[in-house]
Amino acid sequence: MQEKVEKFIVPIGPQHPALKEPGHFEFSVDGEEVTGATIRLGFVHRGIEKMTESRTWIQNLYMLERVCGICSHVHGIAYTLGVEKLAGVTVPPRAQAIRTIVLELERIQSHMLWLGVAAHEGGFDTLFMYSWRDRETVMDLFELISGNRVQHSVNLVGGVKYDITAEQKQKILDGVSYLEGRLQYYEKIITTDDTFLGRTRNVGKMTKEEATLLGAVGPTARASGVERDVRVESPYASYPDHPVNIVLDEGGDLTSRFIVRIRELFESIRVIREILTNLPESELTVRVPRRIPAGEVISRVEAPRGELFYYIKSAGGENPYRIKIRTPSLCNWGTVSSVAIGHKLADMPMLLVGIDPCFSCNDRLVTVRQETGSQTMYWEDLRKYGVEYYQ
Amino acid sequence: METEKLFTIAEALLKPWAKEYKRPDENRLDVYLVREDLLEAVEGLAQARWGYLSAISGVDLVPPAQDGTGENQEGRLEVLYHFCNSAAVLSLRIEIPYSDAHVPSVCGIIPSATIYERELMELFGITVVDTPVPDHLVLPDDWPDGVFPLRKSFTGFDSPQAQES
Amino acid sequence: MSIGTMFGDIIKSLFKKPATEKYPFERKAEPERLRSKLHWEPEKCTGCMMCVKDCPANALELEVIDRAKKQFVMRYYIDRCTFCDQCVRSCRFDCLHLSNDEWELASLGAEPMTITYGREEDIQFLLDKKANPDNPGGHPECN
Amino acid sequence: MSLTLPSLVSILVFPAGMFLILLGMVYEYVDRKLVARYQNRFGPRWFQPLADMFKLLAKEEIIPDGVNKALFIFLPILGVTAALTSALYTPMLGFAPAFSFRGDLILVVYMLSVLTICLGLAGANTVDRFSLVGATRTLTQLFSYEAPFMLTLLGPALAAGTLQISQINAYAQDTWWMILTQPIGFLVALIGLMGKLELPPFDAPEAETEIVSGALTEYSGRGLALFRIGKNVELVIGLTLISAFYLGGLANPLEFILKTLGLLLVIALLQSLFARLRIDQTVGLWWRIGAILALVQILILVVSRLFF
Repeated sequence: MQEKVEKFIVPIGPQHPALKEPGHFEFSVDGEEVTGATIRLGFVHRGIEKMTESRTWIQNLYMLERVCGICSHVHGIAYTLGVEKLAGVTVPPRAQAIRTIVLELERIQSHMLWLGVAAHEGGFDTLFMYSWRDRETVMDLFELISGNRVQHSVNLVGGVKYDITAEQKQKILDGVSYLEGRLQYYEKIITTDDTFLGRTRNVGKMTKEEATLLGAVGPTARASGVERDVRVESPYASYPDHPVNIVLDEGGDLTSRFIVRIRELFESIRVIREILTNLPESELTVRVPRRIPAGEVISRVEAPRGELFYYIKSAGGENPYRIKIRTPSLCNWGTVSSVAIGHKLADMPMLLVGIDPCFSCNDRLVTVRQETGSQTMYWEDLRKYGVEYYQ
Repeated sequence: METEKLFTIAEALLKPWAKEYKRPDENRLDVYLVREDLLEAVEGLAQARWGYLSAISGVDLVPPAQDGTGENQEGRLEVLYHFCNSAAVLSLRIEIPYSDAHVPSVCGIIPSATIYERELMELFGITVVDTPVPDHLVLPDDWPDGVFPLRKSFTGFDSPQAQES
Repeated sequence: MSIGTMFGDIIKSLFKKPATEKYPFERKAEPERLRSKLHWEPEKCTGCMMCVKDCPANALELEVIDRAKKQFVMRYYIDRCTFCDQCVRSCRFDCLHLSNDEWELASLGAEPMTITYGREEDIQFLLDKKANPDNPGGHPECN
Repeated sequence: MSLTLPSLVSILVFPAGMFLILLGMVYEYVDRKLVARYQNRFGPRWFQPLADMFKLLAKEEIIPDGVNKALFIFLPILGVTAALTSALYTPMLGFAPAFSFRGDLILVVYMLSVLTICLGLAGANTVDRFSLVGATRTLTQLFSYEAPFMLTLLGPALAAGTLQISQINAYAQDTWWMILTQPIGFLVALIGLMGKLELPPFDAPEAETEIVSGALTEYSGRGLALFRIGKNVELVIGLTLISAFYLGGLANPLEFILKTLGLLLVIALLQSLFARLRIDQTVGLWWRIGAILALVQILILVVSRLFF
């Protein structure tokens, strides 16, 4: 007799309470145990790479900052560093320092956001509420520096917009000191609370070998003991003068990912303090020509989620010829589908957020809108449509 | 210097296949290959554990001039395989003509390349031979065949490229 | 072995004021550098169009009636503006600035989302021109 | 028993019926508010549960394809009826129960489980995957906490020497608070109640980040409203029973309010203290620790009765 094994598939997404952004996963389950996983992306596909080719170098900065809402500054940094290298200009040291401070503040913000989301997925809403409450401290610091909480837009092509005054410096130092205390407390919770450890220990275990093979980056790789951190390997901005110590953990499971992310923040706080106390005096901007000389450049920076890779090619005009963006989440996807198998369904949301996925980061190429199945609209048309709609 | 040492090793590894080396800046090494040698070169790097595949970029190289002289020149596509190792970035570059736009899949050697290869296929129209999952990754399921958004000829759905198909 | 590590925090919160801000009933002071509605000073403008060119959201339109007489009208679309501050940085004559206290810009219609800056008579002139395109009304040198 | 006016009043107005439904909403509000305060938030305003209920009752009820329609409509009604019926035998507000007979404790315990079973069946009735997983989890959880929970209610009954709720209540008022003589039983009963109500950390059956809303995913409108009423009623009855048994009985409304709200304060604290347990962890916890603790408590009772 031929036995027909029927797969019971639990879809997660594109709309699902566990996912704050659209992505689609299908988990085949046997009882509570997951036997397979597939991924489909593209639900928030916006066509940014194509759009860069029709915009000026300056306009592109603001669009690329919007690739991701959580790590907008790091996209700006990757882009401006690349463009400045192509143009052959060096940004003044004070601007570099301010960029680095905002980078590290952004890392704190991003990891605390992630801590809250991960706790929520684990059904620990109290930790979620508290970590987001404390994250407000960083958001207030962004407000202090740039006026905006999320899209700080501190960068200019060729420098930064905002200076940090002595008074602000003190406020930032106070803010990070408060956060340091809170983070120590959260570290204690995630490493000692038994109900929480029950959900994270030995979940999603990935060995160093697997992490290397699957091409994991950022905290996901570092939690498996892979030494990958662009800030250390190829320092940019102020990192050559204020080196970062790499934070590693050998566990490879979710607990390790929690630990690595939180410990990384202590390192961030240390770097912020170090730079703030040695803030160099200089101009904030340098002139960058409107036409960038022909050439190509590769710009790598360490985003909160891992290595962010930009390939920028200029043909000498006012617009870039080609910009390729490879975001860290894209590298880490591969790890989920292979690690998921054999785990409980209840662990899936935790496993997904374990890599801190950013859907907008993955989906960035061409925007299309379906109009009753027949007409496909391109971005310009869509925009016209939108403008007309509201007139 | 560490980076220099890494590049020396890479150059030695790629010696049998490299057509040309270039050093655009201190952290980069560009190695020009022909398509037929790609798999062996990638295999060589992977076996020596030289870094990891960080990204695959496609670039559409339109014919140089449209003033009549370059009209019979065919456009070319360039595919760059970026390998990162510490601060060093090694790019394997291959160029292919529009009419023969296919590359071999490196997924057999590096499984995580599948996402980048799917991107190449749907956005540039480069056929990746033997890639494990040839489905759409980011474009909608009902996206018309033969429309490749990141080619320079695509300027929207009223563009000649989209009209043709 | 430890259970309920957040006990201390939780008990304290019971006797503490909630952290939630009761906007719109209670308001905090605006941050000093907040980026909100754009303002334009026509006296300083030279009509160089740099702001329009650099705006990533195409939120600015500058109509030059007469460059020599400094007759400009600026149309500003708040609903497109991303408040990125680039126009302010691009302007070499310091005639643009973002205010820091006009940030509650939501409205029920598209009407208040377009703001026209400029002298009354210039705006009126443009409106007349729009209404009656054949007769530009006594300004022969308009573009 | 025949349907006389007093019995009709007790079924429709007090202690079951309207009064209990309203009281359930008040307790839901207090619970939500307390959890919010523990989390340093404001929490809902006082009329929120009422507004939710009106909204749900006024909404269209969508019956999905592929379900047994009669069952789909009938299950929430049965669940609420069972919950309300059990209220007739409990000392609501500290007054004597409306009805009473020897062994009514057993009836109440079973009536309280009917709601959970209805929930499980409602989930299994639909073809939705989330509902099915939720239903499996609901029923799995039911079988894990039910035995310990019953054993803990049996403790005071053994001490009082009767299975009649009103008599246990009267006995509890005369002796030491049984929380002092049977602390283990109290703890297990309290946590058992949380399991029964699917409150965190035992909310795996309706874990929104995994299976949306569990067994109730396909329910909307009246059906959902009824299930929620049932849950609220169960919360009140559970609190009443535990405070009547373990907290020195319920003699008057003031005592009732103070004791049940005190219990709610503790339950809300426990809710905000833990991360959600996986369903296998829940089952393991109950059978490995809960059941054994409850048995130990009973054993201590029996042994002490033999010797003293």
